[in-house]
Amino acid sequence: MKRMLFIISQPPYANSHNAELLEAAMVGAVFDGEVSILFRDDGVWGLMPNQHGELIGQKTFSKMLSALPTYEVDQLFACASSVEGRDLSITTSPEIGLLTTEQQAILIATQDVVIGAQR
Amino acid sequence: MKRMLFIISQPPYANSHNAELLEAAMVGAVFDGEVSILFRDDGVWGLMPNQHGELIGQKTFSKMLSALPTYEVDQLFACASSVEGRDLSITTSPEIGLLTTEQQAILIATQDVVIGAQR
Amino acid sequence: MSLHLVFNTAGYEACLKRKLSDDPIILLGDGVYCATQLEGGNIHALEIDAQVRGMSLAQSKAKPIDYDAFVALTELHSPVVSWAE
Amino acid sequence: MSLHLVFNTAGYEACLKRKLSDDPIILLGDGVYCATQLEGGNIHALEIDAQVRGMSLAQSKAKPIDYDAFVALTELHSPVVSWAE
Amino acid sequence: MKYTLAIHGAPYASQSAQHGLAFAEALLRQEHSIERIFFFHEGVYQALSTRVTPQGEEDLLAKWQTLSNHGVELAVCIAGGIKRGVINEDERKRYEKNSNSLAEHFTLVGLGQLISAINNADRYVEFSA
Amino acid sequence: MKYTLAIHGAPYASQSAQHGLAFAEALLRQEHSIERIFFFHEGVYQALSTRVTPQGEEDLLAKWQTLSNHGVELAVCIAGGIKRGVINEDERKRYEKNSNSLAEHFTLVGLGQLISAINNADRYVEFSA
Repeated sequence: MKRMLFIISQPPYANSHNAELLEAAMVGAVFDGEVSILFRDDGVWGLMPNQHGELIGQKTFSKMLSALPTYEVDQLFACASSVEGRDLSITTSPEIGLLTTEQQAILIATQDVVIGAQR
Repeated sequence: MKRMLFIISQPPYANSHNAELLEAAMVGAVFDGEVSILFRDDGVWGLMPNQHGELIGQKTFSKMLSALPTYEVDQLFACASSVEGRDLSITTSPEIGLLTTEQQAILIATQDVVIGAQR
Repeated sequence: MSLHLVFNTAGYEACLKRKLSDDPIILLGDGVYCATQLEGGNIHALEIDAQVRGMSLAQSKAKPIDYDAFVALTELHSPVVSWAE
Repeated sequence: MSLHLVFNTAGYEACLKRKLSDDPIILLGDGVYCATQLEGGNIHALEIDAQVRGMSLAQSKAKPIDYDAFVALTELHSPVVSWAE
Repeated sequence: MKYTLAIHGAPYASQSAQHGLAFAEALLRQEHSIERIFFFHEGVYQALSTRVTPQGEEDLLAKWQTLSNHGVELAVCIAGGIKRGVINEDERKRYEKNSNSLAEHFTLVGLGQLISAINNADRYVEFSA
Repeated sequence: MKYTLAIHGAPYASQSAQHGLAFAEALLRQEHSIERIFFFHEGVYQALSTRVTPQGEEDLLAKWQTLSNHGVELAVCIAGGIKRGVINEDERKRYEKNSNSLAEHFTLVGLGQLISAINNADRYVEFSA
């Protein structure tokens, strides 16, 4: 129905916002939305491999991510400069497209709704 | 009894942490603590004159500040570079001492306890 | 054309990098603290949030608005994007 | 001598400006993301919080510690100052 | 126009209730309609029945309830609510708690109700913590 | 040594419960003593009796209560608790609410109890949101 972009801008684990946003994204896809997810700024820390949420009794965020394609959420993007600035190796599964800030501006401008103001 | 430093690092109004910290500082003084307060980073926005919390149904932070000397809380400091970086006119009542970061380091090091981790 | 709601100073930075140059911005909440150091035009600020904080918008590039004008801007633009860090 | 608890990257910046140079730091929570870009010495990181996040401390200047070592550091130092933004 | 709003912050931890309420009131003044207000993340705490507004401060809970009297649906994310402690009578029974905690005029709903409200509205506006 | 701890964050909005709990457990293992754990700011939500831990996640409320069984005092800031909706039976009556919401083993106390706990302890450690 609608083009929906979810933006993740905080790291996982300190709070459960990211997990809650992924759940909303999956439901968006179930409802036939055209769903994309953009990781930017500290949100790109969620793309690190080898996470272990179970060590503090939480779900592992990277495992939730790799389940997204099963829910037909496969338009995943990250801010290239946020990744570079953090000298960070990001997960290859699911596949994440790196976008310049200009490309992000266009991604945002072409949505019906944008979801995910965090703090 | 103890030397207690309260640190305020966030602006007032978006949340009530600053007001809660001032209350704790007043109680500290009532209990004969040697109380200081340091405003740093976005916390220095709390030092602006002419605030009007009542417009959104909240207590006015600058009025709470000016009541502090009544509770014998009169060691008030602000980070000089945080004030300069914001091009900000700060209140003159109560009186606020401006400190360099080196002076802040010494203020912190000479405390028994430091209170006020915010987010 | 998108409308950007900026809730604090870090949100302003994040928004500025990722908005199209003509997109309007509304500063609200702690976002009004950005009002004195703005780049570009088409920026509005929720006047009541500035008054609460003792911020004057007189010397600012931001246009003071009330909630009715806020609503009018959301009518004109889509999507409405919120920025807070 | 103070002990500084750093809960996130912005807290690290704020702490670094206002600590004495020999004061020890513990990175915990999102503070462990600073581990790869540290200045100075005497920096510890809560190992479990790094493992949770997939951060390796191997190439880092930060010494991995557990909660028992965390407690031991608080015994040795006062005040204990928390930094989070 | 038809609007869906989302509230992301807890009372006293954010201004999102003040923003959302004043915006919603302006919408109704201008004869727009509100499809649903969705309480997400820490926004679920807005619906806690046990909170007591300090003297001299604005009673946000009463203001939400007034909005509901104008026909606006106040929908709390059920997964986010239950884990944080905002439960209705059904959930109280299911989890064998001593009391419920969801204030009157609010309902617990699934995330599907956020998405369908977005689909049915012309605009979606989020009030950050 | 004698410690006073403070918890500043809500569950699911911060890691402060996990940090505070694991630190407190380490203190007890090493035969330090805990003068009081003080729940301040959004930390008061830790004491909400109605919360239900999602399957497969750690039950933080039960872990706090276990700590209390080892003699640790769990003290919730009364002003911060009441305005956010964490009330005991006395406050329920005073404010004519339908139910209380303070979990067992927690008490509501004034800020004086934070200061006196600090005065009586060798160390004060704060777990940020």
